[in-house]
Amino acid sequence: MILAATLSGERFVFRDLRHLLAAASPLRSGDQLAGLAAVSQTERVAARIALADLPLQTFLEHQVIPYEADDVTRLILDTHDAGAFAPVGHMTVGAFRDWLLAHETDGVSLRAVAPGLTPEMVAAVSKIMRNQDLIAVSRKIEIVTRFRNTIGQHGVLASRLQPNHPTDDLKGIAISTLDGLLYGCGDAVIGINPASDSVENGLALLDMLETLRITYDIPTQSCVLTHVTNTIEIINRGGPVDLVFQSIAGTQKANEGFGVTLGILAEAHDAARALGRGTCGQNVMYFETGQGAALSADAHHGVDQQTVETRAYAVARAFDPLLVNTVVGFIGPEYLYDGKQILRAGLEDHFCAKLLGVPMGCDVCYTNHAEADQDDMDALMLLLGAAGVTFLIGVPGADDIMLNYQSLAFSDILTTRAILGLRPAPEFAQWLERMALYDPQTARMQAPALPDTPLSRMIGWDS
Amino acid sequence: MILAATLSGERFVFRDLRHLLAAASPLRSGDQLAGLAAVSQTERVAARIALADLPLQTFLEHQVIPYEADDVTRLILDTHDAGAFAPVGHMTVGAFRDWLLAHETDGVSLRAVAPGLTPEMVAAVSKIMRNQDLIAVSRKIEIVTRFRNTIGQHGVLASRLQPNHPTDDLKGIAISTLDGLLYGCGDAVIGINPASDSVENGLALLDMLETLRITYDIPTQSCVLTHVTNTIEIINRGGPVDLVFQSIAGTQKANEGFGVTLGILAEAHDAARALGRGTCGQNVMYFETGQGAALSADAHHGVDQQTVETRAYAVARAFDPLLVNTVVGFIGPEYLYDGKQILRAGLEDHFCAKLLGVPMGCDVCYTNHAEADQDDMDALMLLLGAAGVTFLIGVPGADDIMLNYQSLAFSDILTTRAILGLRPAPEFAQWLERMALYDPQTARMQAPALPDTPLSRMIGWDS
Amino acid sequence: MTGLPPRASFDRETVAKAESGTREAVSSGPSSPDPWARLRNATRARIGLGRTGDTQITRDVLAFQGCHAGARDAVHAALDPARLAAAIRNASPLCPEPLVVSSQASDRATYLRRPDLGRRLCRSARAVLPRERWDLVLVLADGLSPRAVETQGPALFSAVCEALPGWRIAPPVIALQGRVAIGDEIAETMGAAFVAVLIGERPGLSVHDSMGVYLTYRPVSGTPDSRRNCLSNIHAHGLAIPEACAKLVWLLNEARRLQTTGVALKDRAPSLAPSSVSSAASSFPTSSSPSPSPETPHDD
Amino acid sequence: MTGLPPRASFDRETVAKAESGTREAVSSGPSSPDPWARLRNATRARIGLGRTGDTQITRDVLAFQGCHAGARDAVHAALDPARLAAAIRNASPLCPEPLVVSSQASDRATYLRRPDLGRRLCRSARAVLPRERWDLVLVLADGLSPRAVETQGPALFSAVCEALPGWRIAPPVIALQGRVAIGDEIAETMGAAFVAVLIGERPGLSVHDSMGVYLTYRPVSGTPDSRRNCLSNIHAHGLAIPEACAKLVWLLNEARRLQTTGVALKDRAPSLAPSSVSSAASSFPTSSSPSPSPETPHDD
Ligand code: B12
Ligand code: B12
Repeated sequence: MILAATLSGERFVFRDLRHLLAAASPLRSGDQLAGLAAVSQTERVAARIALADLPLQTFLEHQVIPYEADDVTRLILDTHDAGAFAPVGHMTVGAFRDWLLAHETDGVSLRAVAPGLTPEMVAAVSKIMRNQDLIAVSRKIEIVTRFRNTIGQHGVLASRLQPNHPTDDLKGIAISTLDGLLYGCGDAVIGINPASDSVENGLALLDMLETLRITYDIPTQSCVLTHVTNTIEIINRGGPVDLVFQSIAGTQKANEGFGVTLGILAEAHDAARALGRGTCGQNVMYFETGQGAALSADAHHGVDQQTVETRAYAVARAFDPLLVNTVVGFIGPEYLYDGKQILRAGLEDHFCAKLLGVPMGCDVCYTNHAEADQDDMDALMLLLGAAGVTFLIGVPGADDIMLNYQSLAFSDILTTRAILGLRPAPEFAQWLERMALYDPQTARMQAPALPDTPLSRMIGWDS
Repeated sequence: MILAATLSGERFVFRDLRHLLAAASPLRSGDQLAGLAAVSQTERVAARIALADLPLQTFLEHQVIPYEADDVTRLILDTHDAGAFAPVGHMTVGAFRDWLLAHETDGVSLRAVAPGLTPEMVAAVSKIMRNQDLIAVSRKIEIVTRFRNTIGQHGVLASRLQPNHPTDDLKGIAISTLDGLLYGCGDAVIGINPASDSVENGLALLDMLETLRITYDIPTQSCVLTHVTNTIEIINRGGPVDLVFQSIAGTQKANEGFGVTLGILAEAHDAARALGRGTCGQNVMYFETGQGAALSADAHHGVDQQTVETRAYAVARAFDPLLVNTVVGFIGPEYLYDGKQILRAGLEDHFCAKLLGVPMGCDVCYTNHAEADQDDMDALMLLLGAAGVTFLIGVPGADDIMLNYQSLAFSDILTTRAILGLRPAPEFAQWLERMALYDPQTARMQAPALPDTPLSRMIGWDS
Repeated sequence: MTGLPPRASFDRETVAKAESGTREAVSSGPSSPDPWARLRNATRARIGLGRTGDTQITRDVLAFQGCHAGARDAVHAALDPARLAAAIRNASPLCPEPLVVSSQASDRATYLRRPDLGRRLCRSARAVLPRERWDLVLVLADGLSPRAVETQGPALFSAVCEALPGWRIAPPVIALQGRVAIGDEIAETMGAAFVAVLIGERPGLSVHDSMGVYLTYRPVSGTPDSRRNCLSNIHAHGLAIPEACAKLVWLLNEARRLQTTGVALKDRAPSLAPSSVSSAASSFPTSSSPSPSPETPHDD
Repeated sequence: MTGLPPRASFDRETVAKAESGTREAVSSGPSSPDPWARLRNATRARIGLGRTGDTQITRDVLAFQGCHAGARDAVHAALDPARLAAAIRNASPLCPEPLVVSSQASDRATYLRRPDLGRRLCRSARAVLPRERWDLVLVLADGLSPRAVETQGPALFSAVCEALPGWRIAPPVIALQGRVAIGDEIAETMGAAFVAVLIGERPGLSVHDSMGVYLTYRPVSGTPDSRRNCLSNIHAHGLAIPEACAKLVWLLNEARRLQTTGVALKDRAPSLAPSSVSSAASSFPTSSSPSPSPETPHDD
């Protein structure tokens, strides 16, 4: 296999598939950190030309991480569906891009081919796609999942409501939750990152959300984003677990760094399904990923950060998740330097996941050590909205006071829905209407008239 | 008038209105070049706080460039409509932003208030608005103009077809024009920048476009973007002038640097209207602007580049233009350094123009000395599409072979329309349908089946 | 303009208040008391922002931007090792002179782009570190917020020393431009059984001086994070020093018993100030009888 | 996949062709001749790109990116004044030794961010410039494309000298990191009545070495652009040297007569190779009788 291309009279030869994929990636700080980035834009384009010419089949024959060394590689190959692959099996990466974008290739064909695609194929094609291509293809793909409501349909933009608190104060969290509900957020999940790792604490948080949900009959699901082994313990202790959360990555070693194995995930998946708490469906897993996690754990095996990230989606799809979330700017500038890199990575992650059949949402976010601001987030949230992202994350005023980074505000999700004509999950929209928060006539959330709505009474505005 | 604010325990005092406006602007290289940019992000936010607190009225009482010294200032004040201003006359800049964004403030109220607004008020409020705010307000405003078709309506995205050639070769230009028409571009205008400045040459180009237009009965207008004084001469010589083009800027001195005065523009306006060539309406002017032009001519009077740019829109609106175009990334990185600055400037320019009542389009573009690429353009074109931009510019393959910079490709305009559900100008859409290029059923442009369409025969594909 | 809650439009004083982080009631006049004011005692989250259209009012947008500018400055502040050493000595008069080491990241810009260098000890540092059979070494690292470890570090160090009378605790090590994993190499060099890295967490908009503690048993270079335990959000509005100390001590004792830290060691430390599930939940009336809830006093 | 015109999908050879700028027919096999191929003789514009869905096929997207990388390199290339001087001497053996000056922009990064410095002469430069009553000085500046002035500058210089036998033409001045307006200061210092600045225009994707000429009468620092005339796009596929020379000479003579350059001086120079309106327009059949148009040979 010769991996080479000539550009501007210069011949560029790439050592192996990993180096070719890395060199073809748009510039990002994480690949520079790993010493994998192309040294010039000319080399980068040459890599893309060579990559575009590679048959998709190559990725079934050559692995970026050996089968023997890594259980994620084994998962990818062992579950590969050759029948599904057939319609595109003869294509090069370049022709595959053209096929993805063609009008004739609709959502149905894309869903059908997904089990035949490997993460490396998908990552490869994303590298020769422009931002607009990533959006144009993603928006054709509809991945519908269900627990207590239905999300992922065309025209629906769901949201995770993230009411974190630095001491896990129950009342503080309840108040932030109410704040989010008043903006129509929380249909994807009401999900708390606990500051403390204790199981006791996780139980208390779940109990509180359960009371809230039942009291107001909210058609949504809750989650405490603690370690999967804690969640298993909570299930065993009879806690009201809707969704099992876990951070995952694209290599066995990186997952081990997170303290998880495919076996533990399977165990948790079974345990949560056995609870049978879903009313519309039984998608019970919630995963988070994000470019840089594997490299940061020194577990990337010389694979560029976008490709290794895409491998995490193969882990996710093995467990029929309700939600997968790329926390795109969360880790920091070491991996995604500025607004431009964050924006590109967000669109890549969303596209790659959707193409693999994974219900992808995004935490449109950045840290204070990165070169980014809310203007960059405005761009990404609207572009993801146009791309048909499954859900976005909302935090009171965009400021997570426990994780200490900036995500979207609840109002940002309202704005995204309004500008692009998107709606909350249908069951949740009906609930909002019942709570007099949503006016179906104007298709707008409305400020509750004090003290007339049940929700406003809930936080004692009439007292 | 004390212009000051305290932030993080530090007190920031601003010398005058110009310095306050400059310090409140998002970071851009042109303001750094002019020595006007805030020295820290903290100073910048303090300036915004002080600015938000300023009554709009201030801008009627204090001028950034003296009335006596500048005919643009005189134009602004002499045409100010106090009655239209009344509904917002009591507001601060901060309250004005809140009003602009409120649901109750609809397109009708925004159009009504426009004659009461000055460029400085509009520039000021833009500086305290996030990207999403700029989009959310712009899209409420509908500014409809007409010559041989109707553009600017909600749901319509028009385009200028720009078929330039380095030797003004007529056949070369004709071929590029056909290429654009096959993508459904050209409804805003078919506009050529001539490489040569000669009047003879301008006449030849106009004759060619006129032949094309009449032969195929295309409901659009043509333009040769030569200096206004050349166009006047062409009119006098009986040339088929639809639109008069001119680059304009926000100060008298900068306009003089372009070789124009308000008087010359008025003369040209009258001359073109007298031709009576419009069929749907008589908007006959086409202006171009862009941040940095005044500074580059050393004619900015210490005013930041975004504010002085906005003043150019006051010049434009005095002549009821059909089209105004901000050539946003065109001048180069000295004024807008990278994709982020270009994107922000594009949204600002569009918002400010629309709020002043000007039919704004955008040349989504960059030069090869700037830190930008097509991914940045993808973001800007889609965000402007969401903001309801009047038109975008398309060039064969995004590469202007005469002006030597990159704009959008015709296919980018197709993509923007497809992703956001936008249509060409209605008369033009009907023509496309007649030419069998547009399929109203799928709402898609279709590849002409060779050799069955008149347009494909036109370029000799069946020969 | 729609407003939820209805509020006066932008005025400078309220911005100043919001920006300064006093998230107390900011009401715009007697006619429209802010119904969120009372609730702000329970959380510093940006709840109940003013709404206009689908978005926030100017005041809240600018307050956010002010905080963002401040947080970015906090990242770039420098740790003064002499001042921190003095503060440690002050809090723990009996403690030996703190040792100062640097990572291989030579400056802040390098630190931010090269986490690998922030994890490695600068060559010359090894000489400074005395090797003995320590039970525990505490490392105070600037991390992403020098101010955090300056503010919270000395007090926690002193509390831990007091709470572990029988333990052989090494002199405190101040690590400049350090990441969590720098503790591994420090402890390995010194021969310590446990390392607790007290480190500045990324600064947020509402808190610039939050400290985290990462505990590792038998640390060696290359230890994965799954082999550590973490306490986070130690600051004035987060985990209090006494509670952080109690949790850390509980973890240390439990880790000694189990001979491990990391995912296998679950935090079951009794909470000093357990927040009450029922009190929070009871503040929601049931939807069938949505009656005004009694003014529930905040429980901490 | 829809394709207009129908083409085979991506293959490496066609990318290479497209990238190398040979915009000749790139057909994918005998079954699908590219109907645009013939038309590409008349323009190097990226016409007739392959379509898939609403966008371009991979081949054309990557060809664009390759050109973009090349154009960016061209901006950052450096002008070698010795080589340029030799080339000028070569083209115009009788011409005096070229003089070399620099602007106040010390390097390329500064040049790009500080156009004001690129317009001003570096202090030491004045000493180099001999003051005499010149009629015309020609300045060769790198501008945004050093290669442009290297490729087109010497030939145009020599043509102009030959075409203006009676004129007192100063020694050519090579200006490093120069903008158009640097010519004003140069001419003012030397006492020249006219300055013609031959300068590298911004490089484009399809042409990296396009030169512009800016002519100014009685230049002084601060002259506005409205007082200049411009010829642009002088390169192999643009304005040819003989034509550029003829236009410049026409403008010089006319400017002398009118005692001005700028908007008041309109280019009415007769074209050497007038392109024919009728021939281009006649290649469109009328829509009422859309008959195959005869193969019109391209007219230059
Ligand atoms: C950034 C971050 C991450 C990143 C780390 C990668 C990176 N390169 O930075 C990612 C997204 C991968 C991550 C993952 C997880 N994290 Co985390 N993370 C953080 C965060 C936001 C900032 C940490 C920081 O500023 N460190 C200081 C800098 C200067 O040091 P550093 O050396 O660069 O950072 C290292 C550590 O932060 C470490 N780390 C990160 N998270 C965790 C979690 C645990 C339990 C441990 C031991 C180490 C660890 O990874 C970094 C690289 O080695 C904190 C929240 C906070 N306010 O601090 C949460 C936090 C530390 N993480 C937390 C958790 C629970 C996790 C997960 C276990 C979630 C899960 N269920 O899978 C995973 C697994 C982490 C692991 N490797 O074992 C909790 C810990 C709770 C607790 N008291 O134990 C925190 C406090 C947030 C929370 N409340 O949810 N995390
Ligand atoms: C950038 C540019 C501009 C910018 C200049 C601002 C800036 N800071 O760069 C803006 C957008 C303001 C502009 C405006 C105009 N431009 Co212009 N511009 C260009 C462009 C694309 C690149 C110039 C370049 O690379 N210069 C080289 C660099 C290194 O030098 P510089 O010192 O930085 O640039 C100076 C000159 O370029 C000068 N300049 C720019 N345009 C013009 C036009 C004329 C007639 C003159 C005398 C000078 C001039 O302004 C710059 C700052 O002083 C060229 C196209 C090309 N391929 O070259 C057209 C070009 C030079 N412009 C042209 C025209 C017609 C105009 C306008 C007259 C249009 C109008 N009808 O108003 C105006 C007025 C310009 C004026 N000041 O008199 C024509 C000139 C045709 C001709 N043969 O005379 C060109 C060739 C493009 C075209 N074919 O349409 N332009």
